[in-house]
Amino acid sequence: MTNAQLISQDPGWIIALKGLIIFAACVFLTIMSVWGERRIVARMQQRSGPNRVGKFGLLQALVDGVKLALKEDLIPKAADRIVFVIAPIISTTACFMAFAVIPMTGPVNFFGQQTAMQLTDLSVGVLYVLAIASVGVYGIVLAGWSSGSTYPLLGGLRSSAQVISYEVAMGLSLVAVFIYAGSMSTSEIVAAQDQWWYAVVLFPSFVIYAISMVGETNRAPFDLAEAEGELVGGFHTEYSSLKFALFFLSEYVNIIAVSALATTLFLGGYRALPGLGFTEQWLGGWFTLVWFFVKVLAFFFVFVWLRGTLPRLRYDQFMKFGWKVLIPFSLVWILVVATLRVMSQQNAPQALIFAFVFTVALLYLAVTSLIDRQKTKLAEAAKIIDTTQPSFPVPAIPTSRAEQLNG
Amino acid sequence: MAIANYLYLSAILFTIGAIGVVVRRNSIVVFMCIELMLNAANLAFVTFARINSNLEGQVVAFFTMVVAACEVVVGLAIIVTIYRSRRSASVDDASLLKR
Amino acid sequence: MNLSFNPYVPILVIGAIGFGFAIFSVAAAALTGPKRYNRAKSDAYECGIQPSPQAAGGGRFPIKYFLTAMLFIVFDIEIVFLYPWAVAFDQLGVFGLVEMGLFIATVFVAYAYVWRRGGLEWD
Amino acid sequence: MLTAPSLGYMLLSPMLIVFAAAVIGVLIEAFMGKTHRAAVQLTVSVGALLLSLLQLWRIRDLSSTTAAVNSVTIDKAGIFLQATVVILALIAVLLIADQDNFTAQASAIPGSNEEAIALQQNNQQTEIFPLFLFAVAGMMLFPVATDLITLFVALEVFSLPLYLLAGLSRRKRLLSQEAALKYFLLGAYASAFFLFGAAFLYGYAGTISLVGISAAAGSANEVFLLIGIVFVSVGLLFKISAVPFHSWTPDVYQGAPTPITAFMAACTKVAAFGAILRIFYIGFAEVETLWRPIITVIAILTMLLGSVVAIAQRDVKRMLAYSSIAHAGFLLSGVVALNKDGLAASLFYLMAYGLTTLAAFGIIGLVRDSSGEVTDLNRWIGLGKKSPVVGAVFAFLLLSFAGIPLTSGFIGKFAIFSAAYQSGNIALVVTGVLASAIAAFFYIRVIIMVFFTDPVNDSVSVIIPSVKSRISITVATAISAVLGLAPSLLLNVAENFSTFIK
Amino acid sequence: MSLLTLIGALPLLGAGLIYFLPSKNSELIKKYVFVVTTLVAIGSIFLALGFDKSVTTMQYVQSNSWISAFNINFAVGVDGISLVLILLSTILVPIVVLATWNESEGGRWGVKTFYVLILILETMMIGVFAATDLFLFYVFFEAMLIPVYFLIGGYGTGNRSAAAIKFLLYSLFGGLLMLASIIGIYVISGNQIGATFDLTQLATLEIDNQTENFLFLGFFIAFAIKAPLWPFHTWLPDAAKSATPGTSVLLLGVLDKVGTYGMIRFCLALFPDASKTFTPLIITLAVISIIYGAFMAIGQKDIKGLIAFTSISHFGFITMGIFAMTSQGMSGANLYMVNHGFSTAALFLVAGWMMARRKSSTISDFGGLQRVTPVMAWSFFIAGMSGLALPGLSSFVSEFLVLVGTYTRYPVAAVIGTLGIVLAALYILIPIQKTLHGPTTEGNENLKDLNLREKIAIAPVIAVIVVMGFYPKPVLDLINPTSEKIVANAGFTDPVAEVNK
Repeated sequence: MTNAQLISQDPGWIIALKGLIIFAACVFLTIMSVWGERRIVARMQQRSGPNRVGKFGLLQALVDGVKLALKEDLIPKAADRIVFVIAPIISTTACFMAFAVIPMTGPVNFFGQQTAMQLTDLSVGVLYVLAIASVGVYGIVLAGWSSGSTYPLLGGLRSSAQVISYEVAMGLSLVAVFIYAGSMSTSEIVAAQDQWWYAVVLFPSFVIYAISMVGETNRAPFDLAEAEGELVGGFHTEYSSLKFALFFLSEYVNIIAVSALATTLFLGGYRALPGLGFTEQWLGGWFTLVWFFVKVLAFFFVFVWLRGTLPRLRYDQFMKFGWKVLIPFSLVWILVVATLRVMSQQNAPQALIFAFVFTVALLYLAVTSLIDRQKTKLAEAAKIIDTTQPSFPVPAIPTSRAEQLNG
Repeated sequence: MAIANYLYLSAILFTIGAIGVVVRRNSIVVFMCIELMLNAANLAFVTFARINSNLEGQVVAFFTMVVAACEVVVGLAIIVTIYRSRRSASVDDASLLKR
Repeated sequence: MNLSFNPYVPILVIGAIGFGFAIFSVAAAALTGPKRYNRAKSDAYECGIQPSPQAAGGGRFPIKYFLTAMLFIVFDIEIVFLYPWAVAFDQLGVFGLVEMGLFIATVFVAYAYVWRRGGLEWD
Repeated sequence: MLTAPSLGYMLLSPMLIVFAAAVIGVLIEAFMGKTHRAAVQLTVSVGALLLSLLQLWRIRDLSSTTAAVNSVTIDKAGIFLQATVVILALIAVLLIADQDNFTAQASAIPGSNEEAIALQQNNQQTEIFPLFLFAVAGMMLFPVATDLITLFVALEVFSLPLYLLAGLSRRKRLLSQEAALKYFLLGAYASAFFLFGAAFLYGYAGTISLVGISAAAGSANEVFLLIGIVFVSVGLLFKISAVPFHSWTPDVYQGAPTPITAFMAACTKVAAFGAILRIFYIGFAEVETLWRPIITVIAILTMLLGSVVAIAQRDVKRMLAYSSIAHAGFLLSGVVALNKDGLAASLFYLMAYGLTTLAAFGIIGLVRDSSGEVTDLNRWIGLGKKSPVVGAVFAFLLLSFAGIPLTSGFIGKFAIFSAAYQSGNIALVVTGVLASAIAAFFYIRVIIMVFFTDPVNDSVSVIIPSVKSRISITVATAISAVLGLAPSLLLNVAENFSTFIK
Repeated sequence: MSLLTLIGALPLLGAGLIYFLPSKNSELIKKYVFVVTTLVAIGSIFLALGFDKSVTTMQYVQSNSWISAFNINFAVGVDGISLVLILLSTILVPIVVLATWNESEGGRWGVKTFYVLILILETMMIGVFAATDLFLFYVFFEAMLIPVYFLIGGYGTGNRSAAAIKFLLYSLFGGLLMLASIIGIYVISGNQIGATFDLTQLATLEIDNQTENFLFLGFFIAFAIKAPLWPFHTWLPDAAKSATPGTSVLLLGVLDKVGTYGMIRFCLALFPDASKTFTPLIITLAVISIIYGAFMAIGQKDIKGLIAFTSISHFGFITMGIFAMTSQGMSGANLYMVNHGFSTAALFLVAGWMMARRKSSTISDFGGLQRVTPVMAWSFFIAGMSGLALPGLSSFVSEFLVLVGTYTRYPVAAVIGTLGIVLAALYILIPIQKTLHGPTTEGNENLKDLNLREKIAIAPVIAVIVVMGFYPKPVLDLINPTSEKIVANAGFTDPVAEVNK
């Protein structure tokens, strides 16, 4: 029996229980990942990070939460009060819902019932995730707008512009996966990866997805919406107390969600690493849960790693990257994948396939080198302008050190 | 829940939209009312697809969304231009053409 | 066979859980937090200078974002069409490839136009 | 399991050519330098339209008619309507190519620095060409579409570019933008009605194809059918500006750049009536008792209101707008006729009316003073004295609108009324005739203003038309005149092509 | 191509050729037009000479397919009635051209345009009488309006544009009503014998009563407007006052005959039953027209208005004659059409000269012309006498025939109609007395008498008036057979034996 069939037979109590478990897992993971992130970043920056509350500071995030709950809940007087309250609720609700279709285990025995750790299986599962992610954007826009304040407004806008921009690239990167899997159902995609992970077969898609998932979640180096130097806290500047906590929570749940989706679509989901297939039967199938979380946490580590390593992009660079690199590249890649797929389907001669691949590669080289040449030209042109004398009078540069100091 | 209820909902939404277009003055709100009408139609399509148990209605809904999106692009462009010209998005303010 | 639920019911379940949690948190924040009135607190945050009574531009969006939104819609629609196509790809064969090639080419033309006209420049 | 359908590219080719040209037009906009862009765009447009016409000629006798998985039917009448659209568009594009009518930069605020700069740099608005071609392609699709969704898509494909084009006038920008806004809001409103009606037709028949709807007659829920017909009709009647859905017409006609008004008035009518005819003749013919009385009443109201209100107009574009409303009423008689003659008559009428309209608006575009076009009728006084030729041509066109014998307008009216009479709608014929008489009044009044009164204001003059305008006005007038004297040339063709295939 | 078509096309051809004449040289243009129209007149006389009086069918028939989709033919032909009307028109045109030599000068547009319009109008006039295809007739009927419209509006006097539009709208309105009826009969023919516009075929249709009544009314109102029958006449005085004398001659002398001609040719032939139904009503209208026109004429201060109202009275006689449904009445009405054409022409032309000389059209401005301008005065006198149907002048014969024809069937109407003759004496004699006799009023002393050109122009008209008064036989010979046939076809038999054979 496939996962889908298994799940469809779930009685009500199992559904409720699974829902609670997923919710709890998300909250727990959030708390832990906040702690984890701080620790890892600290390590990377030669610090030790939170280490006071609980063993290794494990309870730090929890305590932070409690602290937030005890802070005063402010609503600015310029705010649109109703929307201001609704916005975090939307964000939070949406972020949990994304998990509903993620398969976390294969068939397992769940309190005597044969099922899989997946809340439900939709034939359009991935589309559903994207849709829910879009709903999350409402939370951001509304929060920014309803605050009635400049920084949140700009932050909200930037943030939503960013999310939707990268959502396009993300959406396009998934097309190749669907072509290969012939389905949009998450469990079927996982099942289709029993031979090869799509991260290998469709490496460019994977790369695009990986990049855009970082952009989509507003994380460093793409965290422009919260660029402290420019926009204070971004869309949630005016939020305090638990409402702020909710945004914080949803951000982290989102990170985990996109990681889980990446795992599902490209890394074979709950499947064991290559060569370790025998482990899938351990603990009555429950061991797949471990594989799943290993992969998800690996992604999470990458997120943290990026944050610890990379400087933040400028807004225009960031948008330019999304629109001018990722999207056209994805589109071309889709066509290439589709063509190859049709060729193999029609049993085209090997030579033809190679010729096609070769042509595409050549074209790619040609285009990129052309663009590069253009860039150099532009750069040179810019240089020439730089070297010309400015048309305005320039005060004489003081020569002696004393003069410099005295101004 | 009887499937006909979706039709009632769709009809209600459509009516709200239709009335909204007539009574509201802000062109953006008017425009949103029109979108509401389109979506009501979509809902009707999907409901009928369910009633007739074929997929055509859902396909139509698909296309409608596309068309609605195009309409949004064009419409907002026009509204924004007008707003820039006269600093108002009210339909009433746009009354140079005599009735 | 057990009664089987509509596959969207579990989504409602987790949605309800998330929603409940969010409502609970918002309500709890109002109860747990202290209430110490201070006029300055309810002003908009503006780095210490006298805050303006309203967000810049009266809460209106800069035109640039409008353009981004439009572009997003265009590509989102493209994706909407690409997905079913991708799922049914193996069954459609060459026909599917050619048609989608034409479709993507058309969208690409629009994309090139927007690019050339400076629709993809942000600053 | 899906199987790959076949599209029938041969049958679709006339439309595809225009679509492709539109796409190429966008590319030209993107990559071509400013200097030659306008010329190239015009060449592409004209070339594509000619090619499309040629292709239409080549497919005129093909045995298979349905294409794109039964969503379009390229039958004889469809080919005729498409050819009409293309021919009218060919003439219109030459009017449109007179760049002077369009704003240099649509996004600039009227009267702003930006605009002044754009004007100074002699910027030209060339996006109109791709927009125009998209509209034409949509108009070609509309009358051949045989399922509800294709109809809806086609409706929008040709409407959306028109909304934009309406707002691009170079002079009187605010007026033009306002026209665009009104056109857009009401147009979208009507589309929503159309769609909602389509949903109910689908609910009634269980299919979105017109044939299926007609086949379902009597077997399903009549309430759904009635709702569907009413709402779909509202959407369509809006497009042809029938009473009571006409209120946008005068405003839009007045505000839009005159060449666009010409194009819109001529081609939209053809496309929309083509679709209406197909929908009512194929989809709803079985249930004519449901809709025929309503449409008859609407036709009567439209004729009367258009004719009566036109009398009060002081602006020539508004006057022609009301006249177009009246003509919509006449054309509706052809729909109500619901017989082969009605179809043939409508086909002829559409062509004749389209040509006359194009030429008339072409001439309106020539009458100017220092600040642009002059459409106030009071300032047209004595124009015939200054430029007798233009005055005479305009008078001829007005007489054709009025339906004086020996003009194409008369033959069209005669054909359509005799078809209506044949189907027993005598009331319609009598009202139509009365409305014609009323309408004659304001056409003739204009002739009086132009010819029988001495000019009082010397600031208005007729500019010497450019070669393009001259060609298009001349060709349109010439064909219109020929159709008046030897209508057989087209009538026989219309007769031969007046078949809708289910 | 039959001679008829040639004659009809000749003016149009002439109009086309005017283009090649120099615009400056107006004398040349006038001479050219005179030659052309005279040629047409001569041609039509040949037409009459070649006409076979013994048969009542159409002659000089030609039929070519024009709009095959509706089975519309370019079908022409003449019988006695249409032949005399064509003769009337073609003869009047050169006379008008000659008589109103300078009329084209003062207009809004040039001389060329004026004559182009005149020539086009002549073609239309011939066409409208010659058409045997209903659709073709309608086309000429309506298209004829346009040149007249421009002639009145462009070359008229006074409030010419208002008059022009009034004329056009009235006529158009009527024409459109007729169009509705034409469509009706066309569709009915399609249902019965296959769609056609051929008059002879249409006459055989079986139409149910109600429909026939409606169709009849459509035609009749159109013709009643054209032949200004009370209460559809109100456009005529304005048009006649504003138009130039030449145009007025063509308007009243020929164009309005289309109305009465149409009643005979279409109302009676196509709808005999409806004609019977409406006869009482129409006779009543005709009688009212006679009396009303006469009374209005008496009250007129303006010469043109006077002539216009006398015409309304005369058209009342013609209509009465037609619908009396006797062969005398019919013949009389037909003859009256011709005679009225000439006598109105004479009146208008002479009145036109008078007005041109005096620069006024008010009757009271004239006086004692007899002494100053004897030739003009005599011409006016004879024309006036013809107008009141003085025995020995042409109108008398026709008026007598009409009254006799009517009396046999509608004695009351005939008696009241006779009253019209008495009134005619008033409305003609009073102005004649005022203008021609008595002392020469101020401003009239130096008026010039007719010049040679004008004399040449008026001479044939006077001659016709006088000759026809004594010897109407040639024309009656043309008219009578056709009249009898029409009455018979309409299903009537003469109540008494024929008079005046």
